[in-house]
Amino acid sequence: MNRNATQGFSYEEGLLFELSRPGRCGVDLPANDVPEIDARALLGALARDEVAGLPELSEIDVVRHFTRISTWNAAVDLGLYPLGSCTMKYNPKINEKVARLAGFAASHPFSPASETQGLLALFYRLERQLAEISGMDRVTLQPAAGAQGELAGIMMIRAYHAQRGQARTKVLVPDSAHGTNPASAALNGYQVVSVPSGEDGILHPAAVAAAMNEDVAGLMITNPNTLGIFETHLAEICQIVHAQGGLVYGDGANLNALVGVARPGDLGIDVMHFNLHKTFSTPHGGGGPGAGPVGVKASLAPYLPTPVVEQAADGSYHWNHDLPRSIGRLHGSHGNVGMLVRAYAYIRALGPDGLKRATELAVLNANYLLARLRGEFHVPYSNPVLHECVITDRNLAGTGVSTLDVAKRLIDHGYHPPTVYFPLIVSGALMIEPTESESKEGLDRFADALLAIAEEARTDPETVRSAPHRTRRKRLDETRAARKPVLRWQPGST
Amino acid sequence: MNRNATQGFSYEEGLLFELSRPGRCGVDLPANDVPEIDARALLGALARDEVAGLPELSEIDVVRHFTRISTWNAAVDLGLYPLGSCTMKYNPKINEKVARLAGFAASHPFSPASETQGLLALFYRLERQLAEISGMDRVTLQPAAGAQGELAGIMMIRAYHAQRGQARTKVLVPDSAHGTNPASAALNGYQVVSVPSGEDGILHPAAVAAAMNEDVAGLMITNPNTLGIFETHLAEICQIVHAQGGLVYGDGANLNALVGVARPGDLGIDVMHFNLHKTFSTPHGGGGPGAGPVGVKASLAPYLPTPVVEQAADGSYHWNHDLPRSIGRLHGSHGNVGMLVRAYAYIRALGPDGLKRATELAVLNANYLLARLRGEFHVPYSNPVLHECVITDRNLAGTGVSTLDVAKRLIDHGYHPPTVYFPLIVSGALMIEPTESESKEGLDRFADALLAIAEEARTDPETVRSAPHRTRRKRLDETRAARKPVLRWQPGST
Amino acid sequence: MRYLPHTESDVREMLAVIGQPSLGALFESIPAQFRMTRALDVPAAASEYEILAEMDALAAQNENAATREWFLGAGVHHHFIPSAVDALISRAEFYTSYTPYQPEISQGTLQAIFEWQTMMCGLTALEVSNASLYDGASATAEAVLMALRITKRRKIAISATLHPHYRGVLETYLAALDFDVVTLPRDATGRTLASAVDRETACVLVQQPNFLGCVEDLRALAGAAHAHGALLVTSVAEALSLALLAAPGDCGADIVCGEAQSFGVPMAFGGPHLGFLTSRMAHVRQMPGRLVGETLDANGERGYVLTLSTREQHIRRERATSNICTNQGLCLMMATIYLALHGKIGLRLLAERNLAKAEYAKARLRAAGLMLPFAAPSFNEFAVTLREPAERVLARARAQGIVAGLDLTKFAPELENALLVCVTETASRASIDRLVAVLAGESA
Amino acid sequence: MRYLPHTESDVREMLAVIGQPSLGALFESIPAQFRMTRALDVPAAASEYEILAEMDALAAQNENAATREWFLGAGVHHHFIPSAVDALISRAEFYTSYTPYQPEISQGTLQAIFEWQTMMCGLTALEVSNASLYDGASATAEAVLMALRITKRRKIAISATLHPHYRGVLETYLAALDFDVVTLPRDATGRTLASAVDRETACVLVQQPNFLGCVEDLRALAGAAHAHGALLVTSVAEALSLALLAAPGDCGADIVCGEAQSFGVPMAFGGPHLGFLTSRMAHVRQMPGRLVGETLDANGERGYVLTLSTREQHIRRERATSNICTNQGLCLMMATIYLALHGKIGLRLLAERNLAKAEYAKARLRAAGLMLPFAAPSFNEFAVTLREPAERVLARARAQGIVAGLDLTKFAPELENALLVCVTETASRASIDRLVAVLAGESA
Ligand SMILES: Cc1ncc(COP(=O)(O)O)c(C=O)c1O
Ligand SMILES: Cc1ncc(COP(=O)(O)O)c(C=O)c1O
Repeated sequence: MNRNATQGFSYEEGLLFELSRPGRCGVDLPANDVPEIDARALLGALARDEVAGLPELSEIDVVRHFTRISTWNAAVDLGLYPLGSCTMKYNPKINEKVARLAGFAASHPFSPASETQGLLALFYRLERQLAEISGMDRVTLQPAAGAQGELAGIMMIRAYHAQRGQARTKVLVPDSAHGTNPASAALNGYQVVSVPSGEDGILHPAAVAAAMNEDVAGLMITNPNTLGIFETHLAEICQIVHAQGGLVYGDGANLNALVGVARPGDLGIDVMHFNLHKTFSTPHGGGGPGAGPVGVKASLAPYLPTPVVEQAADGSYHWNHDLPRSIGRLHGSHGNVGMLVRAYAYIRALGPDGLKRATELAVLNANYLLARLRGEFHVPYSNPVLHECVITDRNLAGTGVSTLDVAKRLIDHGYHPPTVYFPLIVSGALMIEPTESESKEGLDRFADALLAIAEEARTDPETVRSAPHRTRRKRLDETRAARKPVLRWQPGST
Repeated sequence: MNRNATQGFSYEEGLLFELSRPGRCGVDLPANDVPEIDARALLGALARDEVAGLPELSEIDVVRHFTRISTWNAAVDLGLYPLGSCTMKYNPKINEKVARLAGFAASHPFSPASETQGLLALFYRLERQLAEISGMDRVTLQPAAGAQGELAGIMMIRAYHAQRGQARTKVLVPDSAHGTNPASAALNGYQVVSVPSGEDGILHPAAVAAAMNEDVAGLMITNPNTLGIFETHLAEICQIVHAQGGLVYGDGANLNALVGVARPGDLGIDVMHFNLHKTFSTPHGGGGPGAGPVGVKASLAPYLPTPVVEQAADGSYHWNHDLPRSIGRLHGSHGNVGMLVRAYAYIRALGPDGLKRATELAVLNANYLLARLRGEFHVPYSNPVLHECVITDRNLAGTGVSTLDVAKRLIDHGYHPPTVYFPLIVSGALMIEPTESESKEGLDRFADALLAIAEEARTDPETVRSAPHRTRRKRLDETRAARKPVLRWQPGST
Repeated sequence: MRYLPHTESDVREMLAVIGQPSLGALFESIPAQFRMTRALDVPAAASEYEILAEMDALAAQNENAATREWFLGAGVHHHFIPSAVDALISRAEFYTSYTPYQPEISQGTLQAIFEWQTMMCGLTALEVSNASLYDGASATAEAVLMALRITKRRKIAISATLHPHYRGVLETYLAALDFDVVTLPRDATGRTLASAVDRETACVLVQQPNFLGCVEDLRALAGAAHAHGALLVTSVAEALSLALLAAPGDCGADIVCGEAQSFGVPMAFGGPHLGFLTSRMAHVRQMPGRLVGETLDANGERGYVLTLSTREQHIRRERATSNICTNQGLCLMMATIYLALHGKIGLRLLAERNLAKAEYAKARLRAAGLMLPFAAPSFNEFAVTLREPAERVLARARAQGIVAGLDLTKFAPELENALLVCVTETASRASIDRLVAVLAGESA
Repeated sequence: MRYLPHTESDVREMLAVIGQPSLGALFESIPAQFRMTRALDVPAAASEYEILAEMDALAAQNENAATREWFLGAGVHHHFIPSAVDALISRAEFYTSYTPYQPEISQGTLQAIFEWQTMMCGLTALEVSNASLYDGASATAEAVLMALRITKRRKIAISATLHPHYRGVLETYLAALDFDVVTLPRDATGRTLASAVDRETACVLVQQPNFLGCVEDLRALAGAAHAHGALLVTSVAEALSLALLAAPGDCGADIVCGEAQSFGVPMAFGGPHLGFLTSRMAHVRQMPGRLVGETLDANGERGYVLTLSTREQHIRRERATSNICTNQGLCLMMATIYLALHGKIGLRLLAERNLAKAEYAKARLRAAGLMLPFAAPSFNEFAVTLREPAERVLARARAQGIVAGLDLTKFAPELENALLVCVTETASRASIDRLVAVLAGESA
C-alpha cells in the first residue's frame, strides 16, 4: 500500500435528532421592537401548533456536528477525485470569495436593471465568452444544471420544428449517452431512439443515417463521448441529421476536452449546454448547485428562454423579455447566478492561453494514466482518448474481483473511485477523468494503486472484495436500503 | 469503547519540500506596468542570487497539502479539548467574520486617529468593559498575550516602586503558579521567591507573611489558582503585601471562573492581565495569536504603556502618547487588534446575564465532571473547585499506567487530553477544564471514557500504556527529538 | 498558471511514456479542419489581484440588502443568515465533493441529506422528502408532473395567485406535453376559489402563502380536490411560513413543493436556491430527485446511501421520474445547518417575528390612510394600494436607500397602484416607519 | 443563549449529582462580601444580526487599503493576500486548536511549523528558526536579550535607523535590566555607521532595510561586530526583502529577527502580526520561543513534536530563555501557506515587482523635481523631501483617496518635510502617477 493514505481516528456522530435536547437553541433574535402578535389568535386554524421535525441544539452542537460529519467525505481539496464525466477539477478559492461579495450575494432578481448593471454586465460578458469558446451564436445562462440545459435545448429544437409546422416525435440518442439525455428528451415528450455505437465506441454515419428520418427532431450527442473518444464522424453525422431537417444537440459535459482546441459550433452542433461545474471549475457542492447555460446557433436564437440580457447603444444593459417565440422561462429567477460569477472569474483567471493549456493538460493526464494502466487493465477501445479513459475489470476475470471491488479498494488507498459501470456499453467500466489539476506524481501514485489492486486481486482477492477496510464505515448495503426504505428519522427509531 | 470516536482513513502527506517540483508556482502576478529593474545591476552584492528554502508548488498542491495536514489535528470544533488553564471554549463564527471586515483587517496603525474613529471607539469601549468586569480602573490593550501582559504588569509595579525611590528586588510567586509568572518576573530582573501552597492547595497568609518584606516588589497570584480553587485568603494576603508596600499582580488566566460573580479588583488585586483567547473566546489558532490586556488600579495608571485611547468632550477619540511615567511601548503597533475585535463581539453577544451564566456553567461543568470522576480517580484536594478540576494517577499505582498513558488513551476515545503534570505541586496531575461550551451529555461521555480507561488500566494496562492506537501516528518519541534535534528539512534528508 | 501543476519537464516525461511527440499530437483524432488555429477571443489571463478588483467593481454596481433597507420579496426573501452556515459549508469536504455515489467516503453529505429529509417531512407534515430540486419554480413543475403520473389524469387546476414565474416555468415544462390547464380565480379576499375541479383533474396547485401574500385555506382546497380524486399540490415560496402556518400535509396536501431559499441561502440575484419536494410514502416511486436512505454496513453499523435510484435517469434513462442529475446539494447543506441552528424553538420565534413585523407595517400603513386590498391574513408579505403608481413611489424610496417592494402592475394589473411589500425580521421598527412614510407620500 | 448548551433540566440534574442546591452555591468558596450583587454594567446581549450591524458601522469609520490607494508602510505593509490563505487558515482544525502539546493529534500544526522553520532558515540563511514571537518589535527585543545571554556582555550598539517602535519596545524590555545602550549614527547616504563597537559590545543591532528604507551593508556591519567578538543582530521589518536582498546569514548576521506580516498576514491596525527569529545552531539553547523537531513514532514513522522545551517557561520557569507562551501560531500558518503558494519563483518575482514599482515611483518623483534625501539603495520604501510640511500634503492626498505615506517629522526631525513612501505590488502605474502628482503639488 502506498503512502497516500493510512488509518487514523475518526469521530462518530449521531443524527441531529439524537443530539437534540428540549430547550436548546442555536440562535438568538434581536429584542422585539414591535408589538407581539399571537399567531393562533390572528390565524386560528390556519396556524400550526408547534414546529415538528426540527431538533434543538446550541450553536456549538451544530458547529461540531457538521464539522465532524464533514470529515467523513472525500473531496477534491483532499485528493484525486477522478469521477469520469464529472470533471472534478480544482475549485479556485478566489471564486468562492468573489461570489460572496454583497453586491452579488445580497442582490435581488426583481431589482431593476438600472440598479444591477454590474450583474448584467457579467451576464453579458459571460454569454459572449461561452459563445466564443463553443462557436455558438447566443447563450442563455438560465438553466440550473446540465440536465435542465438539455431540456431547454430540446425545447428549442421542438419550438424550431413547430415554427416550421412540423411535429416531429423522436430524438436519437447514442447508446453510450449519459442518462440525462434520454430522460430530457422523454421529459419533453419525445420518443427516444437509441443509436448503437460502433465497434470502436464512436457513432458511425451509417447508424445515424439508418435511424434518421423526417420524424426525428434531432440527435443528442456527447463529444468527446463518454468513453473520452472524439466523435470523428461528427461533422458528417451533423450533415446527415441536417439533411433531413433535424438538429443536433451537443451534450457539453466533456467540453473541457476541447476548449481552445476545437469548437462544437464549428463541427455542426446547433445547440449545446455547458456544465459550468465541470469545464469551468465551479465547485460541485456535494451534488450541486451547478449551472447549465445553453448555447445556440442563430437559427435557434428566437427560441431562447426569456429574459435575455442586451446592451444598448449607450453601453448600458437591460433585460429583454420580448422574445415572442421563446420557449419561456426555465427558472424562477435568472439561474444559478452564484455559479455564473465563479465561472466568469475562472475564465478571467485563465485567459485564452490558460484555457487551452488546461485542455491540453487534461488530455495529457488521461492519456498518461491510460498508458500506465494499459496492459494490466483491459482497455475496451483502442481509439485515442482525450480527457478521460475507460478501463474494465475483464483482466480480473477468474479472481472474483469486479469493478465495484476495485473501486472500493481504491478508497483504502485514499482515492475517490472513478465512475463505475458507465458508460453502459462497456461491461465493468471504470471511467477515469483525472482533469488537468493532477500532477504527474499524483497520477503515478494513483496508477500504482490501481496496479497494486490488480495484483492483489490475484494474490488476495478476499481483501479486495471486502474493501474498503480503512473507512469508518465498511461496505454499505445498498440493497437493504432500497428493499425497505428508511428515508427519515423518526422518534424511537434509534 | 464509547461511540465518540472510531477508526477511519487518514491521508498521508509529505513535507512541502518533498512535494516541490522545479518550475511550479501557486501565484501569478498582474502584468508589469512599470519598467523592469535588474536587481543585481541596481544592488550589486546587496542582492541575493536566488531564494533559498522555498518549495515550488501550484495552488492546488498547496490547498491539498494544508487541507490534508489539517485533518491530523484535534480542534474545539471537533470535540472536547479540555486543556486545563487554557479555556478551550467555543469560538463563535460571527467573530471570525467581523474581524475580517476591511475596515478592521485592512486598516493601518499609522493612520491618524481622525481616520480610524471606529477602531478607537472599539478600543475605548472594550477597555471600559474589561475594567468593569475586573473591577480595575484602567486597561491597556497592547500586550499580545498573557505572558506579555504579565511582563507589562510587573514593569508597572517596578515603575511604581521606582517612582517612590525604591529598588525592590524580589517577586513572590506561589509554587502552583504557571511558568510564565516566574519567567515574566525574571525577564524583568526580579529574583523569584517561591511561596509554598498549603495542604489545601491554596496560599495561606502566614506563608506570604513569612516571605514578605520591603525588598519584595509584589506577589503574583492566580485566582482561582491552577487547581481551580478559589484563593479564599486572597483579601488578607493582599493586605499583607500592601502593608509592606508591595503590590499584587493577578494572573487572569482563570478569570472565566469569576466574570459576573466576583471581581479581582474588589479582592485587592492591583494589576492583572486578561487572556482574551481564554475568557473571551478568541480562537487559539494552534498556539496563538492571543491578546493579553492589562488592567490596573488608578495608582498604577500613570505607568500604563503608551499610547492610550481617550475620548474628547465632543465624543471623538484620540491617542494620548503623553504619559511621562509610562513604562513605554510593548508592541510595534497597538497589540493584537484582530483579537480585540473578536473579544468585543463576544462581550456584546453575551451581555451581563450571558457573561455571568457562562461563568456559572463553566463552574457547573467542572464540578459535575469532578463528581463523576471522584472515587475512581484520586482527587488531591478536597476544597470546592470552580472552573477546572485536577485529578491524578495515584489510584492507578501498581498498574504501571501513568497520567501520560491515560492522556494518550483518551485520544483513542476521541478526546484531546487535559493538561498533564501541571500544576507541578500535584504528582501526576490531570488538569481538566471543560468550559461552559460542553453539554451534559458530552461531559458524561468524557467521564465514561476516563472511567473506562481506569478500568482498562487494571484489566489491560498494556493497551493503555501503548496508546494512542487509533491515530495516524502512534506515540511520538520526544526524547529522540530533543537528543539530536532536527529542526528543519534539508535536501537529501528524506 | 497557478492552477496547473505541470512543469515543462513533467509534460515531456509524460509525452514520452504516452509515445507522442507533443501536446498537439494528442488531439489528432480531431479532424484537422476543425482544430482551432487562432487563440480564443477572451480577455487575457488575470491575476487574483486583478480579478478581485474587477469583481469588486462589478459587485459595487448592484443594489443589495447589505446596504439598503429591504422590503422586496416575491419569492426571494431577505433573512439574516447566521455566520456558522457559511463557515460550515466552506468546509472543503462539503463544497469540493460531488454527489455521494460512493457512500463509504460520502457519509457526511449523506447524513446531512437524511437530516434534511427528516426536517422537511416534519415541516410539511409529509412522509418523504427528496434531496433538492433546482428551485421553487422547477420543483413546482416537477410536483405537477408527479401528480400527473400518479393520477394518470390530464387536467391541472392552477391557482391564479401562483407566483407568475412558477407558472411560467410550469408552462414551459408542460408546453410539449398534452395536458389541459385551468386557472382557479381568486376571491376578493385574496384567496383561491376551488372551482373547476372535476374527475379529469389530476391536481389542484396552490401556493401558500400565495403570490399576493394571502394565506390560503388549504383544508378547503384539499377537500375540493380530494372530493374528485385529485391531489392537492401546495407550493411554498416562503419556506419560513412552514414554521407558523398549519402544515400543508396536515391540511391534506399530497405533495408539497417549493423554495427553501429562506433557510439560510443568500438571495444572490435569484440563485442558486433550493427547490424541495415532499410527498406521501405511497407515492415515493413517482418522486423526482435523489433520496437518501438508512442502511447497515458490512459490520452492521448504521450508514446512509442514495437509494430508490431506479426512479432516476442514470438507471431508468427515458423512463425516469425526472431528468435531474446535479441538484442543489450545497444549498441543501446551508438549509440543513440553518434549520439545525434555529431548531424547533428558533424557527418558530423567527416566524412569529416575521409575522409581528409585517403586522406592524400593515397597521402603520392603515393608520397612514393606505388601503390593503386583501382581507385574507398574511405572513410576512402583503399588498398595499398606493396613492400613485408604484413605480414612482419605488423610485422615491430608492433615493432614500429603501427598496420598498415589488410593483404589481405587471403581475396583477387588476390591482391599481399596488405594491407587494415583504417585511422580515431584518426590518427594524424605525426602518418600517421610514418605509411607511415614503409609501404614504410623507416627506422623509 | 446560543453559545450555551445547557437546558434548565441539565442544570438541575447536574446540580443533583454534585449535591448542590443551586448554581450560586457553587461559588460559596468566594467570601460573600466579594460576590457581586449587581449585574455587570456592560451593554445588553446582542443577537448576531445586531453585532454585525454594530461592527459594520465601526469598521466603516476606518480608512483602509481596500478602499484607498495605499502608500503607507513603515513596518506594516500592504501586500495582496491570495484567497487560499484565508480559506486554509479557516479550517477549524487549524484555528480552533491550541499549542501542539499532544503531538499525536496535532501533527497538522506541527508539520506546518516545521515547514515554516525550514523556510525561514532558507530565507535568512541561518540554521534554526523558532515558531514565532509576538511581533517584529518584541522579536527584536528578544533577539537582543538572546545576544546578551550568548555573549554575556553588557553593551548594545543600536542603529539610529531602527524602527522607532522597535527601539521603544526594546527599551521597555531593557528598562529594568542593567545594560548600556549606544546608538550608531547614520551617514548621509542613509546607512548605519559601525562606530562605537568594542570588546564590551554584545551585539550590533541593525534593521535591514532600515526604517528610512535604505539597504544597509550588512557585511560591513558584521565585520565590525565580529572584529570585537560581538554578534550582528539583523532586524527585518519588511520580510519580503529577504527574497531579494543578500541573505543576512550569508552576510554574517548571527541572529535575524523581525516581522513577517508581509507574508500573508493582514495589516489589521498593526496586529496580530508575526515576529520571527532565526539563529545559528550553536545558539539554539539560548533561543526564545517554541521549536518543532522531527522524530519517530512507536512504529518508526516520521512525526513532529515540540522540542528543546527545557529552554521554556513551562519547564525552566524563572530560568527560561523567555516568558513567551501563547505566540502567533495562526499568523505563522498564514505565512507558511503564503510562502508555499509563492514559492521560490513567486516570492522572487514579487520582490522584484516591489523593487520595480518603488524605483518607478522614485524616478517619477525625481522627474517631478522632488529630492530623495538618501543615496543608499532601497527596496520598496524610501523617503522623499516635499516642498511643504508632509502633514499638509498628506491631507490633500487623503482628500483624493490616497494614503500617501508616513510623515517623518516626528520620527526623523532632522529631515525637513520628509515623507516615507512605501510602494508595493498593489500600486498600479496610474496610481503611482497620481501619488507623484499630489506629492509634487500638481493639481489632480
Ligand atoms: C455526459 C453528461 N451529460 C449530462 C450530464 C448532466 O449534467 P448535470 O449533472 O449538470 O445536470 C452529466 C453529468 O454528470 C454528464 O456527465
Ligand atoms: C495560569 C496561566 N497564566 C499565564 C498564562 C500565559 O498566558 P499566555 O499564553 O496568553 O501568554 C497561561 C497560559 O497558558 C496560564 O494558563
